[in-house]
Amino acid sequence: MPIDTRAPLLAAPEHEDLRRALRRFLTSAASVTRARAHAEGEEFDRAVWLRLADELGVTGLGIPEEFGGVGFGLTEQAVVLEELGRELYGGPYLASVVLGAAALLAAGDRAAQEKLLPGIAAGETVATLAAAGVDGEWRVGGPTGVVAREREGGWVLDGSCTHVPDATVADVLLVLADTEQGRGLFVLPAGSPGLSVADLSALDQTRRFSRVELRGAAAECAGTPGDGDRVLAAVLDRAAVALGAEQLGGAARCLELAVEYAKVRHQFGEPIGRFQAIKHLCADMYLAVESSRSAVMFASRALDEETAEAGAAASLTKAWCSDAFLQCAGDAMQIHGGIGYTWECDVQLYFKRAQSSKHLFGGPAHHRDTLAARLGL
Amino acid sequence: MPIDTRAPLLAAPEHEDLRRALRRFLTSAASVTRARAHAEGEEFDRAVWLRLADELGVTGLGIPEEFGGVGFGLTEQAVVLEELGRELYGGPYLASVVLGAAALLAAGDRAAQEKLLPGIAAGETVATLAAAGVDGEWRVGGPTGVVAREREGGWVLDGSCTHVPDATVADVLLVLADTEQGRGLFVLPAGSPGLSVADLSALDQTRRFSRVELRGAAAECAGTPGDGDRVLAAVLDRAAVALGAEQLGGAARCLELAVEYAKVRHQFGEPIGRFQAIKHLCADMYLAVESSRSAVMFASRALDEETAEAGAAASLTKAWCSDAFLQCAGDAMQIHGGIGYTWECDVQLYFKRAQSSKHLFGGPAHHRDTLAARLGL
Amino acid sequence: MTDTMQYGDDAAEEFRGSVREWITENAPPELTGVFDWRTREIPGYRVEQIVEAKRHPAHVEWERRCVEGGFVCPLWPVAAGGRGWNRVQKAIFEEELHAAGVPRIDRGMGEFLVGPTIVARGTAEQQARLLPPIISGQHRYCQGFSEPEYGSDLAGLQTRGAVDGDELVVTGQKIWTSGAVDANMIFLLCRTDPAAAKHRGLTFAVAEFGPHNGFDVRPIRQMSGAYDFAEEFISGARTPLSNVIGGLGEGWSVAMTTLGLERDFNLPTLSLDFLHEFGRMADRVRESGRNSDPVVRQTLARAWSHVAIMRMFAKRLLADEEGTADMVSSTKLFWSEYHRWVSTEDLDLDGAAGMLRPAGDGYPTTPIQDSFLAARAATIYAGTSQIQRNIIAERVLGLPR
Amino acid sequence: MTDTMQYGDDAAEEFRGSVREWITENAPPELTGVFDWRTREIPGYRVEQIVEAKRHPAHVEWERRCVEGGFVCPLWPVAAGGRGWNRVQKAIFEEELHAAGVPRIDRGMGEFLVGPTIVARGTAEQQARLLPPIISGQHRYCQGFSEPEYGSDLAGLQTRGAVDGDELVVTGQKIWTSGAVDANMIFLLCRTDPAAAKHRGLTFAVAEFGPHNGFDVRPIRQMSGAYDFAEEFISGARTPLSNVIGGLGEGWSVAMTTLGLERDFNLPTLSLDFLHEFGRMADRVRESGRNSDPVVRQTLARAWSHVAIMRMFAKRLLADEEGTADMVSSTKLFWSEYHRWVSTEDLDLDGAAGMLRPAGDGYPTTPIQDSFLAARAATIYAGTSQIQRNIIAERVLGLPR
Repeated sequence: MPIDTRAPLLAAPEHEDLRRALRRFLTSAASVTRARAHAEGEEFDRAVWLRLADELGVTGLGIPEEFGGVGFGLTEQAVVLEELGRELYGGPYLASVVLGAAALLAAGDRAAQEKLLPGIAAGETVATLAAAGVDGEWRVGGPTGVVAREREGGWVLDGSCTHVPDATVADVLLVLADTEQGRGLFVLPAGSPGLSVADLSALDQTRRFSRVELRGAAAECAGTPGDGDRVLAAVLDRAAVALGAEQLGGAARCLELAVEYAKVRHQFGEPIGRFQAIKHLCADMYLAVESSRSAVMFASRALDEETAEAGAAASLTKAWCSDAFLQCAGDAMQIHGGIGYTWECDVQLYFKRAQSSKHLFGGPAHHRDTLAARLGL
Repeated sequence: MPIDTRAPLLAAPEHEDLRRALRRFLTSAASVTRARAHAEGEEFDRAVWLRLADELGVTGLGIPEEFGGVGFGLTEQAVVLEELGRELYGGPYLASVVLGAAALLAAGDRAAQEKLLPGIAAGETVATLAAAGVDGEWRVGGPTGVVAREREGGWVLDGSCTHVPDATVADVLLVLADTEQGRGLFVLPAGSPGLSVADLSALDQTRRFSRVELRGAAAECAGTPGDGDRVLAAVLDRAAVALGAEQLGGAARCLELAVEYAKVRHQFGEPIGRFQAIKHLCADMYLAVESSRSAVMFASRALDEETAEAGAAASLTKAWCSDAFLQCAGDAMQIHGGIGYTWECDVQLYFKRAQSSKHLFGGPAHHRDTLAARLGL
Repeated sequence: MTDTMQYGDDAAEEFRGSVREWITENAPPELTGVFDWRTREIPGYRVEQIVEAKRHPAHVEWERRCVEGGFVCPLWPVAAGGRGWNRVQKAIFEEELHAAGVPRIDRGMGEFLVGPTIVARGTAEQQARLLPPIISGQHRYCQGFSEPEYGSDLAGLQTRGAVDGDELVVTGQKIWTSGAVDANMIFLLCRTDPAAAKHRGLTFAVAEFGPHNGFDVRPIRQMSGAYDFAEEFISGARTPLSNVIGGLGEGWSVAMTTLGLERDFNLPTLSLDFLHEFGRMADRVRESGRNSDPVVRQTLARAWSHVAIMRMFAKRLLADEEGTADMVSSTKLFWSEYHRWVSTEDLDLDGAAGMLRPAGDGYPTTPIQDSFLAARAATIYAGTSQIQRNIIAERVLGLPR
Repeated sequence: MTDTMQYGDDAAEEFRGSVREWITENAPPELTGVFDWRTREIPGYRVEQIVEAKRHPAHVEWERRCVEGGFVCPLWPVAAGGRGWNRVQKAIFEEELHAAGVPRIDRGMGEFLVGPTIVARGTAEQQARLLPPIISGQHRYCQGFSEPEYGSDLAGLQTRGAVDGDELVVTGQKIWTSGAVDANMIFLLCRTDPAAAKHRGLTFAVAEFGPHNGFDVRPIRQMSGAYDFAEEFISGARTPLSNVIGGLGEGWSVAMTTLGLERDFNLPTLSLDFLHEFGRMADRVRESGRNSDPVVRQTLARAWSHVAIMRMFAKRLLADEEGTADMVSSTKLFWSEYHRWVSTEDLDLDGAAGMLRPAGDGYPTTPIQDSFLAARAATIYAGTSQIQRNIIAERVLGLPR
């Protein structure tokens, strides 16, 4: 497959303005210290979320203007996700703005879009998507644990779904469910009768996952029953790149933490950053970060422009950034020595996030195999 | 599969005596300098070969006493192969003493054994085995390019076989050929009518391979037609470990060359061996060498004692030592810098031997898959 | 006889038979069900889990029988209350215990570090007074060497020791104290002569450990949620001068004796534990049908290869007591890097399911997650992988410092 | 306009259209069949193969048209005979040539190193006299910097330059001279003031190259069998003082100018060549049916990922001329380590068949074997991977020296 040589590439100056503003905000209002508090049980801070939406405008970035958004694409959202990833931000950006909005846009149900997207764009509605299979894997055509039946002109859902991100704070749930015509996308508000949501204990405590139980819960169908796998496929490519951008941010922050520590920590009378072994670990981390950045730039642009290699680029990005983030988090830990694997050290939070994100939306080996298929192999 | 915990392990003092004597001999009479001359066209030095047989007694080491050998096993031969591998010795030890003798012993044809093994043990008869498939892969059940037909109480061979080691210097050829009863092992002397042997151009010039053509060449069947795959399987396990031992020797020598060079080569006013990057490359090479040594000790003993894990140990050893040798040769080259990839530098000879040996008798991925099967996976 | 015993020879096999018989006769049958003792040497178990398992009546009974039978601290000289075994005997004993699925009763740092140091450097009085309570389990030691700014670099440590009458009074701070949770004794290094050069003026002493003696112990929580290490703020901890080993100001030399003993590695047992762990991974792969995936097969083949080689390293170490110093860094590097790799692969096999932990307070994890997290510590403690590579390059290969 | 052109913007695409049109009209159709020009930037081709391909009449004709059309040394200023293109234009031109399967007519070190050095540091007279013969192809340069004991460490070089009347007389030894096979000119550094401090007293000069001028050229055979480099013993080579660039004793500073130009990297083209190479590997895998082997699929996915990322690195470099110095070490490290890995995987796909070479004298090899062997040089030349990592750590990340 040719790799497109045409697309302009440089992050626009506006991206850098957004990045700076966001970094300033996160450092003061939603740094990794807050992520740690959130991990240890602090509730979701809706005020910060609304400031992200209002002051920074990041929730509407990828939503078309006709639905109250700014009408940009993944290229711009990638900047946001990278910054959120740097601080392990625990809010529902991935759940609501990436998964939720992408699913609604892909499903193409105008009424549902008009009803929900403006709220998502404004940050007032938090959405999430329940689409993992019973084993927690998000895969097109995989087994689903929810069944939708038509009843009295509407639909009723039964079953359960695991690995639903941020479901406890969501105002609206999108659920992929089996119908007689194939899988379809369904919408129901939080608090619906028959719907229950329970947080799961996660390796990575900075991102919350839930189990959603449905017992005769009424829902509306968004789009066409039977079209769910197509919707999920479109969502998953975007989710892969979005998560890749978030992983890039985490990897970059791990490199910074490692370099900062290597400059100040002395052993044998020298800063450990003077030892070539530490230098070379850091240099390889830098390469992992910058190659991940290249992958994210490539894939987000390719998806926005719907080029022929968009799918391959998405698979590449999820596989590559997953490996890069774990490498950087692990090496940052190694460079920190004993301190690195203590509960108090932030590096361990990144390390757990890295291993966990690696398996969200499909692991690296899965994505490489998909990439091979997309290359015609 | 349990790993046997019982077998005694230490190399006996006699092994070390043999190693020292052999190293002394090779350093003076058959060092890598001779291997280079051999690579550039010098003929096989039969005088050196006979001294190896007479003075060092290495050719008869693994052959039972009743056939004129010493009656030791692979454990002792591994010492010899390691030393030969250190100097990239170009003579037919692997061909004659490992492949040839092992094939005759496995085939169990008493008459053939009595006729040929004493000569092989004494070094007076050089044997080799033609058993690669048409693609050069030595695999049980793989396609063979030779057909054997019964005629007038004997057998006649037609076809060709590639990747035959040292066939141009062999006095007798053992050939695996298809019969109506399945594959069988056949014996014919060099110079037989209808037999022609042509050297192949090899990536590794220090080991000679030939293509053997057979046009109605008369041969005797050793053992039972149809038993050839069993014979080949037995030979290949021994060959895998023997080659592993040779690779271990090459890897160990590459480490020595790298360390010696790192001590004397100065850049920026220091010996490069003082740089941590060079130190760590060397430390990892040391681990590759010593882990290979462990593998060879494990597998040679397991085959000699026919323990349950013998097959797994053989596969492990070929895969492991292949990777280790290429790592050590490649890193030795990197440490040598520009000099390392010149024709004049011995390191390149080891590098080519490493890549080539990696694919002789099956590559690492093949052996790992076989290992998995042998572990019941 | 035992001094010349070779691993695997007739004398060794006879020994194996005798200890196996004793184990069969004495191990309480229900002990195997209390805990998976076959993997306890692998990083990943929490001290508190093991402490709890040791409270089980079957373990208490087993411990009693081992003490009575003289199977505790068996490497110690007979005069010190041990059996005077060599390493081969200890390895064979542990192999048989592993086969039986029951633990060796060990005394941790008391057995491996403090006891042998006292045997080597202590007076007869100290030996008579301090060794028996280690064997009986009455004294449980932790190690007080590392300080916050001096991890790998001991010679600079700052904790002070002042002589006050016939007592030593210790003030300062220690960190990375493993076993502190369960310890009631500590062996430590302190600086008794601040005027002396860096590695002089240090003193090695044992002391009662706990808040009653000025040790403010603050457990350090690891990322696994476990508290396997602690930090101590030491304010005026007292110990009689008779608890100084090797004499005042001789601490550096005594500590070097102790650190040399860290080479009394447990690779024979560890490699069996890794083999057991591999078996569990292979079983999971077979059960899930993933053994037909060629990528997974490659991974499992690599894993078994490492374990088999590790097992062989152990045998080489046992067979060649003299040359072992050269290989200790190599084997530590080999197993810790292997475990970092394999524990990640193992958790990866769980895919998205591995993202979730068991429910419960206090960050409980699955054994596979525990292993994954703890493996990251093993490439750091007892000398990082970087330091092991330095040692190999300089001490074994002779590259210039 | 071209100064503000962004890769991919309208101006760039208009430019692309115009060069494409010119190429279509001027490239001799049979030229594509002469050589696989699409992979010529990848380490692995032998200088002699390329030299031979350049003798083909179609190439001679193409070269003539490119010279006449002003498409040679296009990055040079117009006053120097170039086109004054920026890097984006050069990259687009090369992409279009790559798409058409024809080579850019380059002048090697004359174009990339000597010419720009003379433009920056030479006099008007030197520019007028020395630049045109580079464009015409009359002067073919090689580089005389490295010496046997001073590879990465230039400041210590020993080759002497003595002023004799209006000439400089050079005596000494140089090594790793690439392009020496085909060169008739050399640019070199020599020590004209042995009394001065290490990096002072050096002089940069150009000279006629060959035995007629005291250069005893001894080609160095590489392990691939090719002779891409040479060593020279220099005895009394003469060059007029008017060939000294930047003045006597200013060589260090001029050489730094030249070495800075080595950063005029070719990643845009190189990444296309790697993509082409990947395509050939993928085709072989498909033809052999091995594309259904999951292990092979993982390998190919990794390979394409590297190439796609390399392509993106190239675009980032083109888009951001200021920040490029930070990334040059990274991209060199990335592609050379990638190629070392992928060329081994590529040869491994041939299995036992890859053990054999084509028949013939002088160690002929297959393109895959060539790549495998040459890839080992690329992690060494122009700064080893170790040196690139040092540079990244110190200059980009700011770790202490």
